[in-house]
Amino acid sequence: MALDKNGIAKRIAQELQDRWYVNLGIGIPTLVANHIPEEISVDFQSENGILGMGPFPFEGEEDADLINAGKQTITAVPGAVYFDSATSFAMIRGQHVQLTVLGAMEVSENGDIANWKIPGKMVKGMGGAMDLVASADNIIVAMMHTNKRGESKLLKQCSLPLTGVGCVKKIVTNLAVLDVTKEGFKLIERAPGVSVEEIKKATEGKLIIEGDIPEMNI
Amino acid sequence: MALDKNGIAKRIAQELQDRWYVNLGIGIPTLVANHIPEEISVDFQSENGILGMGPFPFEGEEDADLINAGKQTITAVPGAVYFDSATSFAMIRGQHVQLTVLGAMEVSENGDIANWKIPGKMVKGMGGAMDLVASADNIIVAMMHTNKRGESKLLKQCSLPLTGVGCVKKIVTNLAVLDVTKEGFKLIERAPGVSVEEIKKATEGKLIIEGDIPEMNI
Amino acid sequence: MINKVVASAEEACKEIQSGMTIMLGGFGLCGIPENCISELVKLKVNNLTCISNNAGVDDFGLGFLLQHRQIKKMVSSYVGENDEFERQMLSGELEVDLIPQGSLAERCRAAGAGIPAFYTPAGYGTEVGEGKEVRVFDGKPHILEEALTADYAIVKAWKGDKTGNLIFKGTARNFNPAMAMAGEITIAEVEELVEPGELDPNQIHIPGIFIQKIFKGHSYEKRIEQRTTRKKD
Amino acid sequence: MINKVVASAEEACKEIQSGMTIMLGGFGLCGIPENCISELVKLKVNNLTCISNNAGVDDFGLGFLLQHRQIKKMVSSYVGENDEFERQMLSGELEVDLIPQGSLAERCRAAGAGIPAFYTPAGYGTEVGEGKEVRVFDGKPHILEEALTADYAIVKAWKGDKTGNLIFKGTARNFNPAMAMAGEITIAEVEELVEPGELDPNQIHIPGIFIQKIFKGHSYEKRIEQRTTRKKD
Repeated sequence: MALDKNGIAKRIAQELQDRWYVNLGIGIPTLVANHIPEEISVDFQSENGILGMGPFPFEGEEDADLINAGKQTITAVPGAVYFDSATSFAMIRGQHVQLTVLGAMEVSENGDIANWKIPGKMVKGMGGAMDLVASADNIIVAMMHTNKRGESKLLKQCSLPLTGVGCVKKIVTNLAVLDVTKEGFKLIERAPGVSVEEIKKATEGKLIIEGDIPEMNI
Repeated sequence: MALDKNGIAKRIAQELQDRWYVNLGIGIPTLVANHIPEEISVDFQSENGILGMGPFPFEGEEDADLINAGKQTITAVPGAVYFDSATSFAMIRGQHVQLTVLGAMEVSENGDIANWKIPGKMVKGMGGAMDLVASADNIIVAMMHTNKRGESKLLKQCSLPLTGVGCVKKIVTNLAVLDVTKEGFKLIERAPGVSVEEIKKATEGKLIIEGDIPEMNI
Repeated sequence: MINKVVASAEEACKEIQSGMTIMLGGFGLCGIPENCISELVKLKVNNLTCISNNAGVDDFGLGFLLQHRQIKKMVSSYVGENDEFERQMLSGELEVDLIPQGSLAERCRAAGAGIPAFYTPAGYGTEVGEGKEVRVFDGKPHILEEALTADYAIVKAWKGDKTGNLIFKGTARNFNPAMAMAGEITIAEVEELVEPGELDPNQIHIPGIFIQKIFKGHSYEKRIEQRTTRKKD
Repeated sequence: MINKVVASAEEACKEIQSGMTIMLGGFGLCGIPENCISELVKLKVNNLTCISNNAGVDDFGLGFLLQHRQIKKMVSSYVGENDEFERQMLSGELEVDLIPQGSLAERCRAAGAGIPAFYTPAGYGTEVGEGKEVRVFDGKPHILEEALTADYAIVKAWKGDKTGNLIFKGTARNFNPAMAMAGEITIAEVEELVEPGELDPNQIHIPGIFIQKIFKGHSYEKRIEQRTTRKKD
């Protein structure tokens, strides 16, 4: 059975390593914070200017001066620190953040990502995504394997304007975990009960399948 | 009579304008702070990281963590602020400091300045001087008109390695006040009792003398 | 210390003219200069180029200026929350220059720091990099980005003293410091205005040298854009 | 939050090796990492490239390392106070790269901020500009300066918490923040080490993300280089 958004977040949480600073994008990536293994210590950076982001505040305790990059009210953990945008992106561009998790509309088999613009239609802007994908050593894309029309989001080539080139290292979708390699999308794990065939069908870009593909353990 | 160092500083203080931020170099420039007219408000920046530098501390009240760019113990005035070196030179390079006063070994008639190195001999380094002279709109050089051997320090061309090119706007020496113009050193004022002839003799670079040259009023 | 105090938003903004380029601090609706934005609406200046990370929402923040068609061009990184913005942009009424958020912040800081240009990897290989110089450092392609300047920068701080020293609170800091450095003239509106010496000189986020005018804002709504909470267990 | 605490200077410096490039914070003798400098002397590592605004005095600060001939190359802006330095430099034993102070600070920050290079007017037309690209912006010539990196950055702060958040005091801040950002590994020694949460998150000068190891310094001499005072009237 294909994963729901929480399932995707749960699987991504397994990628986190002890002592990592992590930037979580809006949407599915935000949910990753709910699934951190207790035995590891990671800190969350939000690019609007906080390191040590905590959970949402209790009702009535929201502070308009304390939000995350998704404009949501948040809290800060003990040891948190606030800083300005230039310093925030110094952290990101300078590769002090070990992992970036973000959503995408399209990813190509060479690791290009598109997630900020649909020409003539949606105008959102790239926010911090272009800085994040151009800088981070580890970039995991969290997304559905196909779009609302059932079309693959894992493509030979992105059709939408790019956010970054050759930068995505790993993709976790509702169907699979894939590494982006020089040869294409390498299938690593299947969602529980999802067949290799289903993944093949949902993947337009080059898919590499070597040996038995295990099910995710979530 | 030629001015002493305090006299030079006193004359330079007359150039300061209300609401200016000012950076004073080591040596004669430091003395300028003692002669600020009471009716104007100026703040002193020291490039090691303070804005709002006050006088030296009273004996016994020195703080090792509070020094100026000359490594002297200082105090801070109410409203002072401390900052890091990158921010300090952001202020300087970004032209937020209105006036820089510094010493020199040589100045050329086109405004070049040399004050950091004597090849094969003195090794000091440029400190912040290269940033200061490359950035400030107003640069006043405070120096003796001639060196210890009686040779002019106002030259056609600097013989020592340069600190900056075409940047000096005004020079105040023990003998005279001169503007650096496209045509050369323009004599503006004489030190009390010093003749134009004496200044001519002490100036190697092109000296422009137009009309009567008044005595300084200090 | 030099006194930068003016009486009000009206006094601070009175020389702002149509056609000017204005930077406005804030991220979303957090840390925006509410009082000056209201004043710009009153002033009816138009044809403005506004540099701000976001464009407010339909009826708050820069959305006010958009409603009144006072903005000719927006320079932002993310404008997803504003329907009126999207309408004006898609219809061609509004020019938009979208810039990666980190490059926007660094380009403001660069202007304030006298750095005319710098190299960054952000945007290489995308529309953002089109027409820009590419140079490879340590095997990685970068593009050349230039400093962003503005006639006015308008920022909002938590506390300020009369000489313009500013302290921000929480994530309301965001773009305010970098923009404060970049303005030809910088206006700071603050929630609390104190005498010089009342703020600890170790704890000031933006030194007063970057600020030309400061005033205590009349009132702050501080609207929350996405109120998210959890239940007490 | 991630815990960065190590027990001592010995523990913090144990992997520093001969031939490495090390940044050291401080301006003159103000804000220098005294405990780590002593440890480097003990470790007898040599052939070091040291990036530090100054080179200490003959018997304090980096002067210690010079006395013991542990430094192969100094990268500094001003070295006027140190006779042993001058002797080693003029005799050719010591390589020296003199850099304008503002460019030194900005090149450190750039390394930490992922900016590989930037343009500055400082040094144009001088020895510093020789061999560097010149580009004119707004009618003014600038030179291209590249980021300065280091295997280790060693900084000294006033207060720090266990996750590496740092607060500096007075003008002892100087080069410490920019260098803290630039080190491949950054060691912070502090006068006071507290639990995460004890420092106000609004008032931290350098976020812990830039710090890999932190410890409370054993003792601080904090020698004054130029004791200048005035008499009470």
